[in-house]
Amino acid sequence: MSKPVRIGFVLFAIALLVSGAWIGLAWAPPDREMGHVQRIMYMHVPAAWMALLSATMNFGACVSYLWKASWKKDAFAEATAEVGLLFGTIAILLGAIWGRPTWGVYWAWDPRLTTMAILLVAYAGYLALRRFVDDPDRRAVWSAVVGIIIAVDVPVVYFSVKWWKSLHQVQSTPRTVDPQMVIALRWNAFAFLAVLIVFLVTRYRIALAARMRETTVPDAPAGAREAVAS
Amino acid sequence: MRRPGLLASTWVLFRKDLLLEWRSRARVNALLFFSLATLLLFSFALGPDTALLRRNAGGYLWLALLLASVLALGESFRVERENATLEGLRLVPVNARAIFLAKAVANAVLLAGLGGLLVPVLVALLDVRIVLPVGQLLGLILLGCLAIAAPGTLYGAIASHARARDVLLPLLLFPILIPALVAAAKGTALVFEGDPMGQFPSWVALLTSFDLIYWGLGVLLFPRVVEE
Amino acid sequence: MEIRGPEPIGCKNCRTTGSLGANGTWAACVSRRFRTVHLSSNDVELAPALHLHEVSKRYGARWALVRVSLTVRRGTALLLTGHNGSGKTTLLRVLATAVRPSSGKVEILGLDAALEPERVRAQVGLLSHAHYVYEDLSGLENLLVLARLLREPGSAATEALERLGLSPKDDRPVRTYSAGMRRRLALARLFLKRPAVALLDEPFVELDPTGVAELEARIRELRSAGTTLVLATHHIEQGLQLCTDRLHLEQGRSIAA
Amino acid sequence: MSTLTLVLAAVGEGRIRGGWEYVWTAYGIAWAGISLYALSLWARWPREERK
Repeated sequence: MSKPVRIGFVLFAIALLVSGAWIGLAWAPPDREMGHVQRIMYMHVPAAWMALLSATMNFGACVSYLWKASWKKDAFAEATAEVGLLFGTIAILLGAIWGRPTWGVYWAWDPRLTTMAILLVAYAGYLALRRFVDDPDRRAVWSAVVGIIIAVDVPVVYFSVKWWKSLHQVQSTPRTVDPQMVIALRWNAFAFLAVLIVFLVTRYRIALAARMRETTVPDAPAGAREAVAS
Repeated sequence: MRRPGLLASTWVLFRKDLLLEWRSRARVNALLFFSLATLLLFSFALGPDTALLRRNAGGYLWLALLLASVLALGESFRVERENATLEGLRLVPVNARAIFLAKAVANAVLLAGLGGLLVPVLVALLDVRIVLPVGQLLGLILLGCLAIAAPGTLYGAIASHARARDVLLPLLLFPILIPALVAAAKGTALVFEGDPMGQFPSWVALLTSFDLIYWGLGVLLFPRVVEE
Repeated sequence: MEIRGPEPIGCKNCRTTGSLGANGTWAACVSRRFRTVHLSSNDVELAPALHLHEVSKRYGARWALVRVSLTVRRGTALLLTGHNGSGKTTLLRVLATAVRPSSGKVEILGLDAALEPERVRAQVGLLSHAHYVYEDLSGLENLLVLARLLREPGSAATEALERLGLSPKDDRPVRTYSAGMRRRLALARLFLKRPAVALLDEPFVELDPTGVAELEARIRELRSAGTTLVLATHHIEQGLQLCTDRLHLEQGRSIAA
Repeated sequence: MSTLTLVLAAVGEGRIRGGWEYVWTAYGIAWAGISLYALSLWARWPREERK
């Protein structure tokens, strides 16, 4: 991508985000049950979606890396984990804030929020592992293994938490709500998607540049030649 | 040159791991007293309400085992790191899956033994009654320890060669073990409290599927971990 | 029987090895794409013991090896010299497939180390700083584990111990051994395995003069059995007596001497 | 009556009135998170590419 296209896309993402905030805060009507608190959903749900999307992409990158190693896949895995952690954190914080007026408590051990919290700790471990291993090859393979294990754990965690305690009844997908709310949610979902793309691409390039710095072989010295012992 | 097969190598290495544990039984004893101390600490931290303690006994058992497992796993890879013996095995060459299976089974056996020893302590200390058949409890403990051992061995091998390994192992291991912890602790609580709703089998099923998933993943991924 | 090798195509990656084809013809046709190695038995027999092409290895921010190329014929004893940190140990570990090079190609006895590490490892023995022995087991127990993994009888373990002057009846754990005894035990592992390529990393350190003399005798035994030898040491006089060739490393780069 | 008790009372009625402070906090956190992360990306951008 050329530089003007990149800058243009960044501006586009910002515009989507700003307009999305206006739509969510002012244009969309308040919910019959939850009143204005419902507006938190326009940020919370897209953030959660982006976190899950990042986790899925991380899983894909990890599997693909073990299939055939490449620094690009490793860099992409690093980017998805970090950006996913960001969106996941936002989603959890917003979920807790939404829970306070709705459920009366910040944390109600709702299976989806709890799974997300466990996932965040797991990805924090993933990123810590990446930081604590210096050898790029080892780091790439080991973090790919850890990434696969975390991703495989997600449904198991979800089921176990659901069985352990279930509180979450209302499914907040567009189908159950007012058309204006659907538009607000979709608009913000696309805004977050644009931001996600900007973040992923940027973080990926940072990671790839770091990999290249780590793995470029210095030139052979002048006068070095092959040794043949016979 | 003919090499021993997967099961034969696993058997050789498993006996080696058990022998090592037996030789360093002072450390194993220390592990036992560590988990006893954690049980005591839970009781003290949560006050003298015996009814509450009895109700939470299943959770204490698994928390004690989980904390002990981090030490046991760290120790089992410290022994291998001392003279780079893991690399030595790899260069023999030994099938990496045999290394994984032997280590994971040895760790599971160690933890299950520890769990078995903790049960009478729970009975005596917290006045716990074993309502369901004891065999079910022992089976649950074995399943739970298998669940800890498979990802634990995989992560132990990774963490033992990273910086800050003592922090890294629990940080990586604990989040993914939550389903196993939930299933094992709930199942144990049912053993202690009785199971009028017949929920015990579903927790066992959850634990079993966790075991199958992670033993499969371990066998699949461990060679990649030690190859680097 | 006259052995007629295939066309001297040499190493796919480097033309320099092609010159080897003139007298000792060998060819390894490696298809990376299908992850298979096509080698006729003649090829494997004629391939050089060790062949490195532009091998580099990076540890953290430091390059331990920089584009090292090397060919060692069978039966050669190569002396590896260089200051501390010049890359000797890394080179030996790359040859033993203990570490994968960051870039470059390694072939041991005509086998690609990246594609067939198991087959390479079966033929290579590394005497490393880490002795690969369990501290809590006795010398014999350590060797018995290795013997079982190699499908050797238990008597082979006893023999190897006795050959190195260690008593199989000694049931003290390795933890109580002196440095010299550990070194002997590590060598006993090597003798138990009987590799076609023996890589010795600083075998003389921590040994008393009698130990050094004994070790030299053992190394000569290996040599006379046709083992290809790579010996990295600071004891250059001893090394030169044992070896036929010498490679000097400086800061991870090879300076043939 | 404080806002909190008002809100809690509203929960009992099944309809939540007000609650704008929660909304503003939530949007603030989302925006702050995104902007701070963007800032950190800018700070980490490799220098040879920034030219």
